[in-house]
Amino acid sequence: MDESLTFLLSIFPRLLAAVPLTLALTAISCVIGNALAVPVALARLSPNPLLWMPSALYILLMRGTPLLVQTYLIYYGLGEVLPGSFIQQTFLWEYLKDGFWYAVFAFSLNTAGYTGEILRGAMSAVPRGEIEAAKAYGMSPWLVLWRVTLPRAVQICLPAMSGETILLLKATSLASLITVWDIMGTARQIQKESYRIYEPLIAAGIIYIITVFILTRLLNLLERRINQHRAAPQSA
Amino acid sequence: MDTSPSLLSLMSFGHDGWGARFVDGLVVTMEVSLAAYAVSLIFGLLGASAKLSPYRWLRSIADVYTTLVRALPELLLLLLVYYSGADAIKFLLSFLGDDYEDVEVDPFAAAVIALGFIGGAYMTEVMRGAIQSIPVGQIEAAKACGMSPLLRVRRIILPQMLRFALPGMSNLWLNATKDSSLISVLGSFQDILFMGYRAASTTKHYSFFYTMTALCFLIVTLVSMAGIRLIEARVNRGYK
Amino acid sequence: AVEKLKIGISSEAYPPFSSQNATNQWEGFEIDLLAAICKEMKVECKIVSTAWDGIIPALKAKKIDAIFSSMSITADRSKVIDFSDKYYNTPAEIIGKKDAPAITTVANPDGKGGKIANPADLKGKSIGVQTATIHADYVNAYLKDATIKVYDTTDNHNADLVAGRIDYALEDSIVADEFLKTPAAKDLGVKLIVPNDPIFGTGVGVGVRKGDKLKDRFNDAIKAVRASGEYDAIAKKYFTFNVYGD
Amino acid sequence: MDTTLKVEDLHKRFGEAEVLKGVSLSANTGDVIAMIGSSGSGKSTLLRCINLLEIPNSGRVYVNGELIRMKALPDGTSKPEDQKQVERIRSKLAMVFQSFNLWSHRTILENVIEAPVHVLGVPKKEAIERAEALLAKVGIADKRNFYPNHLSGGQQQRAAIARALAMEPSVLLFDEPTSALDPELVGEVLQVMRKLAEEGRTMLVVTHEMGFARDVANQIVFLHKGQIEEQGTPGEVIGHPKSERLKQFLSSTRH
Amino acid sequence: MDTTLKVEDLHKRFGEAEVLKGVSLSANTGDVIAMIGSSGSGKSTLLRCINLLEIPNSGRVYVNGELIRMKALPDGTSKPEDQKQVERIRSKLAMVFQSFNLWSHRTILENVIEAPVHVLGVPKKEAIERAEALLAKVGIADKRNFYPNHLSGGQQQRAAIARALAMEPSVLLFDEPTSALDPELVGEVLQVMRKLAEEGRTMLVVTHEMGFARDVANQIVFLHKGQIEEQGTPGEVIGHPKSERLKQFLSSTRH
Ligand SMILES: Nc1ncnc2c1ncn2[C@@H]1O[C@H](COP(=O)(O)OP(=O)(O)OP(=O)(O)O)[C@@H](O)[C@H]1O
Ligand SMILES: Nc1ncnc2c1ncn2[C@@H]1O[C@H](COP(=O)(O)OP(=O)(O)OP(=O)(O)O)[C@@H](O)[C@H]1O
Ligand SMILES: [Mg+2]
Ligand SMILES: [Mg+2]
Repeated sequence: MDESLTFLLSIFPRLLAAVPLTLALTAISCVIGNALAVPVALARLSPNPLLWMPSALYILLMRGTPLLVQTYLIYYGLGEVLPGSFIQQTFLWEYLKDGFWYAVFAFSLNTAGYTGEILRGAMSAVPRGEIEAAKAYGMSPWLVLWRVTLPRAVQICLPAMSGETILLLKATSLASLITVWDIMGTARQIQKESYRIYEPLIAAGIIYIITVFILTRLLNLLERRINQHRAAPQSA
Repeated sequence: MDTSPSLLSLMSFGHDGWGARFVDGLVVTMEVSLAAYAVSLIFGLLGASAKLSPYRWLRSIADVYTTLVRALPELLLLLLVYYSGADAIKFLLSFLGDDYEDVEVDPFAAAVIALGFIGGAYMTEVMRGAIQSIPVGQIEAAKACGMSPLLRVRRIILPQMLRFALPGMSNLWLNATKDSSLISVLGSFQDILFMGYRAASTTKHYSFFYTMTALCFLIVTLVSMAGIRLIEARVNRGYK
Repeated sequence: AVEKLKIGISSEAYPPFSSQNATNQWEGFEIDLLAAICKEMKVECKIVSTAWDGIIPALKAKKIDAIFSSMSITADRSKVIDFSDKYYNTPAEIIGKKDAPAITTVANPDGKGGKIANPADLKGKSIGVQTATIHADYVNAYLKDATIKVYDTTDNHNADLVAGRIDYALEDSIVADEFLKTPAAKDLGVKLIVPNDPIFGTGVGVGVRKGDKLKDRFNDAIKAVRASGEYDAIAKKYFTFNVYGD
Repeated sequence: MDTTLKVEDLHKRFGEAEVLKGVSLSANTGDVIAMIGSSGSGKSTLLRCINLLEIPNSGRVYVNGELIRMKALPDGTSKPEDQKQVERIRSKLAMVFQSFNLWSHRTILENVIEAPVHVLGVPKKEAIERAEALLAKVGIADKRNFYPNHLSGGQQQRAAIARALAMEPSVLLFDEPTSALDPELVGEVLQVMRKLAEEGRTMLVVTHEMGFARDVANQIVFLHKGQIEEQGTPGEVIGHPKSERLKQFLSSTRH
Repeated sequence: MDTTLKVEDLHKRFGEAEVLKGVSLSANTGDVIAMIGSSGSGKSTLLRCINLLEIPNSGRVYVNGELIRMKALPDGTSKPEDQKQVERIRSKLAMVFQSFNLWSHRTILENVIEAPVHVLGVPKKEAIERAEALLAKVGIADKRNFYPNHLSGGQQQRAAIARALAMEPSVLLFDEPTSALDPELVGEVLQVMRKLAEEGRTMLVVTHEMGFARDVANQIVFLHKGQIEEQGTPGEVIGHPKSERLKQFLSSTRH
């Protein structure tokens, strides 16, 4: 037991070293993904088949295939076609070697699919009267979206969206597939090196708890801020 | 990559083809994810009710549940439930006598409970948000008619909540089909994702088999989404 | 009744040592060797396929009795489980583009007379290794000047070698040779058979629970199959060289 | 006569603002009380406190002589002691909301039968028959399969009235039940309410229709800034207002 | 005089039901048109068609002489040809909704300044000053930092009126703007509207207040089952109704 505790403490520095990368990966993908989610949701809601069909297909592909497979195909799939192509001669290649940007790419696209679907639902649940009022005062579609639909939709789906963010934080471990080692990836490295299964997971768990705790606190604050108009919690 | 005819034969159902294995994997995946999702619905409903209850202690428990379970690595929780769960049961049974040495936790049940417990934490938040989005007046009207809390939940809150929760819930369902791959750790199951990996690592045709895996998931997703569309159309009837 | 043993084998394929084919049959050098060893021990062995992450907990929870899955014996791991004596030990090699210069060796700076891959040859180059392997330990110890890229599987760094994202890879020679036979590796070749080194440890052993007497029985059985020539007969089916190592 | 509804010294605060400052009133069986008062004076809040949609900060409510038991909480607020009692009492107190609050996921007919079937346990077939009769009475029988969002304002209001009547409650709480109706319909709905009064149901009606207050109500309550400023028969209150505030309020009604 | 608002042969169907069956009307600058009619006759739908919240199935709408251009779609419906034009016109047509439709995520003050600031580009400071004046005018200045859900019905309605006035529109579309108000406030709000009329703003007001129709409007339109049954000056329409339906409708108003 004691020995196991010493071991647990000894691996913290290595795991903590992976925190910046994990946070960077999550934060960048989250920002890009959520930003992309808006046009995805909008296109999905459009009556124009040229918009909603591609969007529906996109959402289907992103939600319909495992992130692991997406990440693999984006990185190694590209690796299969690239050899001998002119790209390897260009400056781009330096970047295309680095797994990090592939991970950002894959995770952003994936989040955009999941969050896009959530946002679509929330946008169509915004009370129609409030949107009509905005239109009736001459707001352009963009202004309606920006001032009324989006804030109200985010109010509706923030809890679901924060879940997606946490899922993303944890999904970054898939990036170890493409040489990007986040907290969880590092924990699994340690597992394999030491044949200790629980200690690295527990250590990683502690770091995740702190991270998620801070994250949910921030999200709760945000939620409270944008939900001021509601009365005290509704009893179910 | 090889030429496609020989690649496709890798997916055949014959002696050297992995088709039958993919079907096996798909069955495992569907069984586990369906059961786990059902469990997560229960946990989610309980969690959301607790989060919205007037009792502070219930709310605190639910907060700890969602924070902790969403934070901890799924693998850790799964291993804990699966291995320590057995120990805990054995420990409890040991008070009854000592011929319970060989109690086995049914791997399927353990996997399903563990995954459902994890999914339930995410479900809790989705449902809480959805319930809070129901216009207050709708619930007040139900109260004013003398509906009991349970009746209110069944007749007003659940149907109206679905409208807000469905996108989040469908995301969680699709996640569940993929998260079920975690259970391959327990050795007793080889789900579709794992089967794809096994086929790929045995034959070295990674991209091909991963694409096949993705196709299987796509089919599952297409079917799911058709079902979700139906439910969605139903819950949105009065709002167009 | 015959004693029954549950043997855990990682369900991730590791040809030609162990893999489960499309009809769910186990095949490979380790599978045949295991059969011989079990016969020698007069036990009935049942293979339990277990994902790597669950294999140690399964051993500890007595869901399996031993692990027979190409586990390299290292000091760190010996703190957690016990290992039998080695039952095979294969050298490591560095592979890279055919037209890249071969890698030379230099004396090990520890001055004990061993030789290592020449760090100067790898300076500024990138080299891929699989995480948590003796190969990763090796590059971390001796080849710090190279850009080390850590992969989760050998197959993945091999794929990146083909893609040109890395210049070299250090891996088990048997796995490497199998890979070099595939069409994808047509531009690749062996750059150095790495001289043996203490870091590579003593080879691959059977993993058992700490303090389990099973360890001695496996040791005896391994000795017996080696002595009877059965080991070499099996090895010849798979390899053209001495897989036991010396 | 029995006191069907009695309210004693009700106080309600929202944050700093005290919205009800000690309101007491009582209604006997068959009484029709019209509550008038300017916007924001606390009329809706009073109705909502009576069936405990808002928890009063203090005060007592009796329905059919039965006190709704409250218990004080350590933080200074209070809550109902017995949830079952509250439900039982609420099922006898039907309410028509100012903003209707029809259930938007159910059709009009389903809205009307919902509570009778699930709260009172009326057989569905019977509930439907009664609901159809009620919908015909308020003139929207042809809209029975529409969803609330597809109805005009007046149609929604009538549906809300039908929903309340379907409970056959002993006390009816109406919050401006004719606000969205045209004069013709106002007349009809008031007719329905008059009939209910004759049937002996007790009613508490927030209204701006002085005509109704004068003709149907047997008691008028004038609420001002959370207090009952004046109270009495229509003749007294409308005919001979005493307080300045009431005089001013009445002067503006063009009647 | 200029025709500020002109509607020609407007038709609107919901599924099978034809709700507007060819409505035409026109208003000159400064005109106040009162629209009366029974519940479900299509009054709200007509207002909503004028600012294109509902797309009419056919017909033309002119604002300040400018035709809102529509284009027919292959599936038999139509849609506005130029979204920019629609926005420009809507910003001149302020509407008060029957169900208020205040933005629930913004305070009352924010509701009122929202469109002036973001649509008209009024500087925020100026918008706030004007908004506060308007809120004071309708008597809810003290509620400016409340969210709509925390207001009484009448307060919400007044906030909705203030929000419309803040646009300083040339045409005002009011859908029962006094339904939730007490008689005293009704008088005050009608006063405000009268003043707007004097300022030369054009108004189309759906109302059940015959007093208002008679005193303020210079034209009354009686809508019945989606058609204009009668139309004229208050004297003509109220004083000398021709159609049976209108006679019946008026007889029930106790004025
Ligand atoms: N979205 C819709 N779908 C179907 N029918 C509708 C829809 N909206 C309105 N209607 C129908 O159109 C008719 C006219 O509605 P409208 O709201 O214009 O009436 P109104 O004259 O404003 O009545 P009120 O005075 O009650 O507000 C009603 O019978 C209503 O049921
Ligand atoms: N949830 C709340 N939070 C804060 N203040 C509130 C809340 N609900 C109501 N109020 C305030 O309480 C006062 C009384 O509201 P109430 O709805 O009872 O008025 P009312 O008499 O029904 O008015 P109206 O005739 O306009 O409907 C109002 O000033 C309102 O702003
Ligand atoms: Mg009110
Ligand atoms: Mg209307």
